Amino acid sequence: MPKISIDAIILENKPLGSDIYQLSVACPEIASCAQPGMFVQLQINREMLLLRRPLSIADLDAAAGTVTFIYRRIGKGTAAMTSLQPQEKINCLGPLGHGFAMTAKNPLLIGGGLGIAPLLFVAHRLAGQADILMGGRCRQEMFWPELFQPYARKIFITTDDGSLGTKGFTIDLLPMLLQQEKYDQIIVCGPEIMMRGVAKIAAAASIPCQVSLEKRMACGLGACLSCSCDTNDGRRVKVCKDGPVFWAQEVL
Amino acid sequence: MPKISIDAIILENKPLGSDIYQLSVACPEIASCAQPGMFVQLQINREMLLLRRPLSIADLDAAAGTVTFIYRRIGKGTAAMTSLQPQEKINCLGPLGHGFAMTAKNPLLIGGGLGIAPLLFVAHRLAGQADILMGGRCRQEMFWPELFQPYARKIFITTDDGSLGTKGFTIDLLPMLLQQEKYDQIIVCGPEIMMRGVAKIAAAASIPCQVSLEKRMACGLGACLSCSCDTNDGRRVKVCKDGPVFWAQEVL
Amino acid sequence: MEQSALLRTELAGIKMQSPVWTASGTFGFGEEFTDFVDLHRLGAVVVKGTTLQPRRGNDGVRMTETPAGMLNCIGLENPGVDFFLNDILPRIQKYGSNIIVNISGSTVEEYGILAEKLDVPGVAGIELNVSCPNVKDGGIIFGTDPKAAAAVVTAAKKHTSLPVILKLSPNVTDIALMARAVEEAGADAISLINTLLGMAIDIHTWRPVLGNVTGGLSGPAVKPVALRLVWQTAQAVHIPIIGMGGIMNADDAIEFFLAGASAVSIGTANFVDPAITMKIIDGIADYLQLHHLNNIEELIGKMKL
Amino acid sequence: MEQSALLRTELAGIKMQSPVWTASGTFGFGEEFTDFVDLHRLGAVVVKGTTLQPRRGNDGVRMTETPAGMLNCIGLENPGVDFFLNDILPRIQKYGSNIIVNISGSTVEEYGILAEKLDVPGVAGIELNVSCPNVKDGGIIFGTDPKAAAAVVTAAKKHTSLPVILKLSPNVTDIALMARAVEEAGADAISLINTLLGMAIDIHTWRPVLGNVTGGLSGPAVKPVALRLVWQTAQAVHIPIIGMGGIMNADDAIEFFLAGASAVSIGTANFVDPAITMKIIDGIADYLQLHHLNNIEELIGKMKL
Ligand SMILES: Cc1cc2nc3c(=O)[nH]c(=O)nc-3n(C[C@H](O)[C@H](O)[C@H](O)COP(=O)(O)OP(=O)(O)OC[C@H]3O[C@@H](n4cnc5c(N)ncnc54)[C@H](O)[C@@H]3O)c2cc1C
Ligand SMILES: Cc1cc2nc3c(=O)[nH]c(=O)nc-3n(C[C@H](O)[C@H](O)[C@H](O)COP(=O)(O)OP(=O)(O)OC[C@H]3O[C@@H](n4cnc5c(N)ncnc54)[C@H](O)[C@@H]3O)c2cc1C
Ligand SMILES: Cc1cc2nc3c(=O)[nH]c(=O)nc-3n(C[C@H](O)[C@H](O)[C@H](O)COP(=O)(O)O)c2cc1C
Ligand SMILES: Cc1cc2nc3c(=O)[nH]c(=O)nc-3n(C[C@H](O)[C@H](O)[C@H](O)COP(=O)(O)O)c2cc1C
Ligand code: FES
Ligand code: FES
Repeated sequence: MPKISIDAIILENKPLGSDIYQLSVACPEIASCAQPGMFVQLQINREMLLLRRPLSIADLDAAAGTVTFIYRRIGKGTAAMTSLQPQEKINCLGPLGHGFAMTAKNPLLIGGGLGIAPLLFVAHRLAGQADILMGGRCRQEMFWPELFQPYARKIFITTDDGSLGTKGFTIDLLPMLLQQEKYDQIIVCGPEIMMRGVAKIAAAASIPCQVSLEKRMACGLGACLSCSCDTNDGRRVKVCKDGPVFWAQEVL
Repeated sequence: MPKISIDAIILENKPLGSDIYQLSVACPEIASCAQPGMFVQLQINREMLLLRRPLSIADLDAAAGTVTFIYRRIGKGTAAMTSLQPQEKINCLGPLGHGFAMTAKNPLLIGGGLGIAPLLFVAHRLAGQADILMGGRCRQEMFWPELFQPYARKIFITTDDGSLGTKGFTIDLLPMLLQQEKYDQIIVCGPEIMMRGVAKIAAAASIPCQVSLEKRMACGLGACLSCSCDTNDGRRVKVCKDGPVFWAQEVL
Repeated sequence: MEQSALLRTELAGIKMQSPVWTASGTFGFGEEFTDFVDLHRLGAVVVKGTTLQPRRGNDGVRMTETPAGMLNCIGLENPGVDFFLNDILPRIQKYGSNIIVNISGSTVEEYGILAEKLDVPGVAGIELNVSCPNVKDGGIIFGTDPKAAAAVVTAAKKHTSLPVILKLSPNVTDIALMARAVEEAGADAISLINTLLGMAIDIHTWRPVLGNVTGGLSGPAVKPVALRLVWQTAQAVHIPIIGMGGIMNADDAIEFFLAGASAVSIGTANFVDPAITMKIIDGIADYLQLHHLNNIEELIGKMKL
Repeated sequence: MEQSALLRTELAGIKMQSPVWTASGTFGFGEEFTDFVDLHRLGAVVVKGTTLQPRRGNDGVRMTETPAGMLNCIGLENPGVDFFLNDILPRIQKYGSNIIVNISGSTVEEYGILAEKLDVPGVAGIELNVSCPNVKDGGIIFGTDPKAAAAVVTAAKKHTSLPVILKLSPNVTDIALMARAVEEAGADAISLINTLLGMAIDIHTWRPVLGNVTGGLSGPAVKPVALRLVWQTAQAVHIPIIGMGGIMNADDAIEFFLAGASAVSIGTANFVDPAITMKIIDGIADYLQLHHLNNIEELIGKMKL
């Protein structure tokens, strides 16, 4: 799939929750070919920011030629992003990386924090075929179910404080879900500790599991080696190029 | 006069001619006390620009609390300025420097290029009491007469190509003007070569002459010595603090 | 805890309201900033580089902006030490902040003479500039040769009872070597970094932008280099360090404390925001409070490896 | 004149389509950029630092942004010279650009062995990295000691018929000394600058941001320093110079040519815009045409003092 670097027009940049924003851009070139799990390197022309910032594609509309990102304001770059206005241009480099293998018939998606974002695109593609288990700190952070409503089959929710769904972590609820339903695959994205936990449970239950890794990135093209990581069979891979999606047993 | 550094709201930022823009900001603190000839250091929060950019006050409305600048897009900073939008904030540090001594009864203002900008404020204060002689390259660059109309007594124009007013330079026309009218002072701002020419003619005619110098500036407060210059009596002065206005015989 | 108690500290015997100084050449004599800064809250004001004779500095363009930085080649313009002592010092003393005089000599002896002349009430300390990149005789040799730097310290110490701070140049292969040499020679503190030597060329005229061809790079661009040098120096010596180079906010300052600086100095940032030192002081106090620290000392050199 | 004729040039016997190279470690093996770059138009692709044995590089965070720059501590991760020769070189040769291999050794002998192994068709030259700040044995001593740097050049020259380029570290007091030493030892060209040694601290965890504590600073922040070093080097030696450090556009490149570089190398800018080298090449051609110059040679070292 050819990568491009192109000025996209911003269509919308609105808050979804506290410190979480949704950015939509008109970018037919990327919308026409990107796959779930891929990401884009966005250039933010503000202040003294030099490098691009990687964001997963949270959704896209190939027909309309639009791409959507969901991001958390965490540091200088994402803070500057919140001030972007509709009609402004933002340079997009993508689509980058390898997406999820979309081979499952009956998968369970598991997301934590902003790791839920790329799963939205997965659910969209699987069009009602996938269940999603999502975890967050509290009810206020859980604007996600509404976004998944049109795409997901069943939605399971855990919150740390029990203010929405089941109290606890996603991995607390997972064993029960695996008993209820014969999932043929797990696709997980979120904090590394959560992905490790899920991968362990999946391995025990002999369910194939895909994970999406996150590393600091400069080029996003496999050239700078900022994002190298070890595989379990002793190879060195680049998260930006060989990932960000891997089979759990490859890298965890 | 106390200096302040304050976020002003941009009211307007519109092109006046090719590569020349007019920027107006709401800044009552500076509008209430600035004098003609003073300048402001503007902070442009774009790209990797670090330092402020000095611009003369081209006009102000103390009652409305607004300050106007006229600037030429010449390099990175002024190019970035052209993208500023109304409602955006821009930090203004000012009013800086010493303005023109406003003691003349019947002065002739002489301006070349963007040096005409601060003279607009002078003409405004002198309310119909001053004539202005202005020089430019061609008719298209001469949007100035319209701006001076409400303020100036007589307006004399020279253009290099004769497409408006008299063909030639301001200093070509100056001797004739000095014969026609007994000016008690000349106030000149423009390229150094022009100011030198004017100062020489003024000295020959024994007419006191004020000039406004331009030097690259970092602090604008007299602290960094980027803008030092020699006086004819062997002193070192700072253009930002001891100027930008000087008597011609002091510095030329 | 009250802000002032959190921030009060001492360095080389100099009692300070806060560990935030202003860097020589970027803050004039302090009086230029009184509309924006309560000078009394600063740890010290380090005044413009002073020489025995008045100097007019370099001709031509003296300053140009670079990405996240600036180059300057002011060239030590100053009215000379006698004018400073007679005309300026009496005027600026009233602001009640510690005044440190940054001095440059063409010879080792000149540093001694300057140190002696400045040993007067109202001067809190002397900073030896052995690293001005912008004048031929401005000490650049003293700044890159450990023996020469040590000789300058010895000369200054012999002629003054004031604390003597040696300001190191970043343009060296081995900062630890330099730092140890000046510590052994008896310096009371080390400040760093002075500017990195840089240059810019005008592609329209094919001439150097700066009147002096090369100039000193300062501002946020140099911060990573400055922080590394402060950390390396802190590993090498026991005397206190005044860290500087590209500090733009309290977070930057905290990094320098963690790397081992006992005070920080603010330079180029003063041009961007003349009130920046006050904001940095407030920000440091907030940080200390947030982390339940009682004093800046609890941060100094505390980076964990 | 046609663009290609304007830009075609030669350096140390290497015939090039343009004087624009890509800097080691920032352009992979070239193949990562084929969606954006016509590799054939580049003067040369300098591939990632290669060592005798495969290396996995440093652990922990390897990259962090700084004002107008970035710090990296990749630590020479690479698959080793044999893998390069057997698996990578055959694959990338087809793009038809000059391939220069950047090599690092732990000993002088290793540089000789690497040079010998790489003396194969398809490799256009060898760049000796004696200045990687990110590995303990990565040559940093060779990069700061003129004798050691000269020894490395001698060893490489003895074992290869290919042009040998020595890449200088900016972290030295006297670049001219280093440059003259490697010229005397027979280097065919000099490239500079490698990264400036820098550092960043996480003020929340009190730990260094980078896994290797310090890292190499690159990007526009360092440009003024790089340009000064290239100019100083051009004054000191007669062999050609490949200039780099923070070049982001054609204007920046022109400055390096005027300062005395015969070619420029583009590093960090590739991360910002993967097509940047093509834009720089076009921009240089436009500049030459605008100034009625027939070849890049008419710019090299033409800064007027
Ligand atoms: C493939 C990939 C996909 C991603 N998708 C999303 C997404 O859909 N939504 C979202 O909100 N975030 C996503 N991230 C993380 C996002 O890139 C970072 O939060 C962002 O780059 C931080 O930029 P900043 O300037 O705000 O933070 P900075 O000021 O640069 O740093 C703040 C903190 O963020 C972390 N950080 C900085 N850069 C990165 C980086 N490149 N990758 C990871 N962490 C970093 C560091 O811990 C740092 O301390 C993704 C990251 C990757 C690698
Ligand atoms: C007191 C004062 C009042 C001024 N008033 C006006 C005004 O009313 N309208 C107006 O258009 N311009 C005015 N200028 C000039 C204006 O400040 C510069 O044109 C502007 O700073 C250039 O910024 P830049 O980033 O676009 O150019 P840069 O990219 O920084 O440089 C482009 C070129 O502009 C020149 N230049 C750069 N900085 C300065 C500087 N600080 N002063 C002078 N020349 C510089 C240099 O020759 C340089 O080659 C004034 C300057 C001073 C000192
Ligand atoms: C315009 C200017 C003038 C300077 N003059 C001096 C000086 O006279 N003596 C000196 O020791 N350092 C001088 N410096 C260096 C600063 O004191 C400081 O070491 C350096 O700028 C790094 O800090 P910064 O990045 O915060 O500016 C000067 C710096 C600038 C920008
Ligand atoms: C991520 C990264 C990796 C690098 N790896 C190498 C390397 O392996 N060998 C080398 O000689 N230089 C290496 N460099 C230095 C660059 O080749 C170049 O000298 C430096 O980055 C300055 O140029 P720039 O500012 O244009 O990036 C690396 C630089 C970066 C940013
Ligand atoms: S980000 Fe550059 S190799 Fe992955
Ligand atoms: S601009 Fe700093 S002294 Fe004038």
